[in-house]
Amino acid sequence: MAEIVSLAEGVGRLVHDGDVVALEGFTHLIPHAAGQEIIRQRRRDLTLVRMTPDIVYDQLIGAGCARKLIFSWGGNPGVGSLHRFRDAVQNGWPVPLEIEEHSHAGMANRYVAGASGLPFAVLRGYSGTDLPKHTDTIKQITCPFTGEQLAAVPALNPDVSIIHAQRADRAGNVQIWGLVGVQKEAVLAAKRSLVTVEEVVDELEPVAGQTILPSWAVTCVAEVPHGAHPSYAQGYYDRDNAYYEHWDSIGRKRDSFEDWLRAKVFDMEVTEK
Amino acid sequence: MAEIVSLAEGVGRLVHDGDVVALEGFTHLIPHAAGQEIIRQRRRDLTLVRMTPDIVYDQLIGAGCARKLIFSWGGNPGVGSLHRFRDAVQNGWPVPLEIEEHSHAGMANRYVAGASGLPFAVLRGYSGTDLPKHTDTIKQITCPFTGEQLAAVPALNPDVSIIHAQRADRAGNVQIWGLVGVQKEAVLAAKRSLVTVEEVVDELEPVAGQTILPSWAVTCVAEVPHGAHPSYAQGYYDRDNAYYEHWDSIGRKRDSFEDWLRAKVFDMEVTEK
Amino acid sequence: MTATTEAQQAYTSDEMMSIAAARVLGNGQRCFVGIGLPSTAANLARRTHAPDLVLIYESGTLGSKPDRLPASIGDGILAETADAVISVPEVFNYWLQPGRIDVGFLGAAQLDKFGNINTTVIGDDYANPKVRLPGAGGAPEIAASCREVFVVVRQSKRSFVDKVDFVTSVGHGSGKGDRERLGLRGAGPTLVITDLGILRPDPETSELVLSQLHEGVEVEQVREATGWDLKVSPQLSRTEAPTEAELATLRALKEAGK
Amino acid sequence: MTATTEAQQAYTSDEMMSIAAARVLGNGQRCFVGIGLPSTAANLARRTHAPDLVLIYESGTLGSKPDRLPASIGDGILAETADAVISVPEVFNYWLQPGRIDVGFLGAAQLDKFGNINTTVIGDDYANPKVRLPGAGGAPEIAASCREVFVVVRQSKRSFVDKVDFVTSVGHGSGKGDRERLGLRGAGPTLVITDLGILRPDPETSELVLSQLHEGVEVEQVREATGWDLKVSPQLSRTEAPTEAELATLRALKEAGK
Repeated sequence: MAEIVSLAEGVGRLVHDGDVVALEGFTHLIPHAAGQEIIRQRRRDLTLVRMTPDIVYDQLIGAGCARKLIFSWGGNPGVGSLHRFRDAVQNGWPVPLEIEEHSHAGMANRYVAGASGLPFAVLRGYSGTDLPKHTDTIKQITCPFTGEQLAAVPALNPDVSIIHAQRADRAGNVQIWGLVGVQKEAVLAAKRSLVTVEEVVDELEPVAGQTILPSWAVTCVAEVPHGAHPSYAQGYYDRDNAYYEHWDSIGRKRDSFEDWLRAKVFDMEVTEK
Repeated sequence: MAEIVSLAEGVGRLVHDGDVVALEGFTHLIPHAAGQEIIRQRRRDLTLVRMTPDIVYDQLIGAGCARKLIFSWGGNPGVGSLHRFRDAVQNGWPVPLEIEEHSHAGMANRYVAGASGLPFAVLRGYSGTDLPKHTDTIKQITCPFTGEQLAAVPALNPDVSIIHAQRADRAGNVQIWGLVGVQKEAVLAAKRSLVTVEEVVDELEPVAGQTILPSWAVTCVAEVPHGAHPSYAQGYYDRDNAYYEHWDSIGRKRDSFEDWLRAKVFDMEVTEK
Repeated sequence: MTATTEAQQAYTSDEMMSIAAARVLGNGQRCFVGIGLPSTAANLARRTHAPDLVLIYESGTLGSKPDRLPASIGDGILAETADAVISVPEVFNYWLQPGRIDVGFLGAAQLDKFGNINTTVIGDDYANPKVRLPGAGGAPEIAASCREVFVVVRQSKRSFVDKVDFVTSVGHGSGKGDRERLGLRGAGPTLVITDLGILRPDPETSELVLSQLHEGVEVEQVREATGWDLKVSPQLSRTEAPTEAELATLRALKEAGK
Repeated sequence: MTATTEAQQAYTSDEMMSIAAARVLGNGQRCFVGIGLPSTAANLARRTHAPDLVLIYESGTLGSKPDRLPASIGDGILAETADAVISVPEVFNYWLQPGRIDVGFLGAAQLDKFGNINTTVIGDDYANPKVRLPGAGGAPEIAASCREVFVVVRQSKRSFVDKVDFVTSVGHGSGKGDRERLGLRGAGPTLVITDLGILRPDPETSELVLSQLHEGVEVEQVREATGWDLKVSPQLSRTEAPTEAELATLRALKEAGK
């Protein structure tokens, strides 16, 4: 059964140096607060997994937490590039970043395989693209009935997956609605999981389109209001589109990024105590 | 976009002699009325597909509509045997019935593969059982990454899938809630589909746990109140458990079954005109 | 079918079986429940010593909390009282297959000395069976993937056979080590609860041996209801008779389910 | 970037591009929409001649009906106005992969004469790229599986190249017949809509040729903005200038999206 913990405790207990860590949330419900807590706790050598490494991973990469990124689309959506990501890939700053690159369909299916306890997934994908030349986790497989050639990708089974959700009850059952992305699969694929939520409530009123992760499928739940900002939590707050634009000016230069890191991440540690 | 039709028209247009036909609904929302309409229209040589061929297929098999059954559990749930199914398998009455037998996990994954446009699905299943000795649609496949052996089953892509749902709007968008079974997959796997609904409404009010099949993913929708009886439609009526018991006395003997067929299926044809 | 003890007890052997089956479920366990005897036992456990037992039905419910016995595996009450309702493919792929379920609770038409289960055909010829049974349903993968499997079944020479006519769901195959060879990840049947007692696989051979006798049942009676030369555990124990509370709860559940 | 015609028109070439892209979408079509230029065009189409256009976003929305331009592919308004919200795996597996989508509407950082798209790296060396772009996203499978693909992209010598540095999404490969050889089931890019005109694959060679010029644009201008020796269709036609209604709707959409 999921334990209800503070964010600091959840990250402290579940995320270790060298872990394979997935933070998921497809535009909606991106676990930004948890990402910054990982920075604050100075985790290193992480293999970060995420379909869309947007601002949340630009921050982790810029802070030097990651040695590898497994992903399918790395950009600041609607704005442009992730400058910290580019700086790590192109210049190895602050540390070199190895990349393993897939398509969305491939990544989604890798999580599905992981959640399903299968070693691989099959899809119609990658054929004719240059991705298989550079990504050795894309292979071919033959249908045993038709002889057709399809793509195979290995399961993703992160050491820990972290997602943000609207709410949980006191038993640790987690409720999500709106765009649900690949979060259920990410949690079910992982060995351990942390779910940050907008609020912990007595009872989860049913909501149309909800997904429920039962308490026993989650390791820890932490109440973190506004934990998705600048992403959004449907029913709680809107996406802060201006912040995405603003991030471009922070992330563009190393020094402006380091100023932000000091002011908005590490100094927050002191405040919290 | 789905066309709204009468049940007779829907079956008449979509179900042809010799077709592969799936009627799905896992205990909940079994399309009984549609099954009886197929009998009434005297379809022959059908390959019937269904995870749980319960009363609805006992009726179709007893009426001589089927030449083959693809299934994973054939019984009268909570009551006992399907006597018409047994009579067809053991005595070839009224016509011989070929069977292709799987497990639930295998059947569910065959629909998933069909809905996904893949030729096959992979699962951990069948290992050590006697099913692969008798079912040639179970093969082994090797994971190209780990070398592990797993089971492979071919996609199911019925010529037509028929399901029952709570309601549709006038554009033909279909809404289902409660136990959703494998109906979405059955419809998406099929070349054509017929959805019978309790009612056609102006607007589909959102319901917690709902599944929506957009109009353009469905061929025809027919309004058939009580179309799942003796199964149930959550929010409309309960399961008629007594009828399941009662069916045992009807289906047990060929003559009682034929009386039922005349009185409750073929004579209804006259009534409807 | 009343169990006969010296003083005639006010419960049936079926009631003893359901109660014995309920007792083996631990509070908080995740239990994949087949309909019939397993469902009765699991619901009884939830109403007695295991209120936090998580009931999972293959119709797509996680954490159902019915206040009466469900009439079928897809009874509406299972969906209405569940923590989450999911599709059938998801039940099998996301919840059962990865080994998230502690106990698979199965019935059987025929069971052999290695706990293999037949629910497909009686007779040697699959194409022309003596009796055509319902078939596999979810059982093969429940038996493969749950951490352990409990079987609850009435014991008779006809149902407890040396070798099943058809292996629908693998128990311990042809003996110790077979599950590993077949790549089955759960422990397989660790308990077989009958109306006469409880059988457990021998740790050396995986053959089912009699390890517990219900009140008022003698070893010879069980051997006579077994189609192989049943061995008896040196640690043979006695099932405690049903308590009044257990009986009352079981009967209320069954009454409410009518 | 105002398009210059004899009488200076009151619209930009970007507006012309969006309007030309909107016009090619048929009412009732199912359109898989990328963010940016494709989303602008698709939403414009839905607000003008194609009210029943079905918008599908990879974030998991089927039939979104936003009343302003979404700021991102996962803008809340897409979920709130959708016929159905589904998971990301389901988008790709149940809806895109089986070929249920009529039109995949993509952008491109770099495009070559066979309509292959690069959104991964600029430069020859993947490990040490000149520019690291965002990567594939949903595009490879959109380009593979939609019945046809429309690309909307600003035209320049830098972006329209003889051969892309990296094939992220396959257009017509290295020419006619390549898609079939690769097992790609959709028709691939049938239209490339730019700020200067529209290119279509030659039926014989699948090479993109100029088939339509926007108002006020000359052939030579397009050839200068193309990195290969651009051929011109014998049936070269002229795009009609934006109507007032189109311009007003486009501007209102963009204004509301701010």
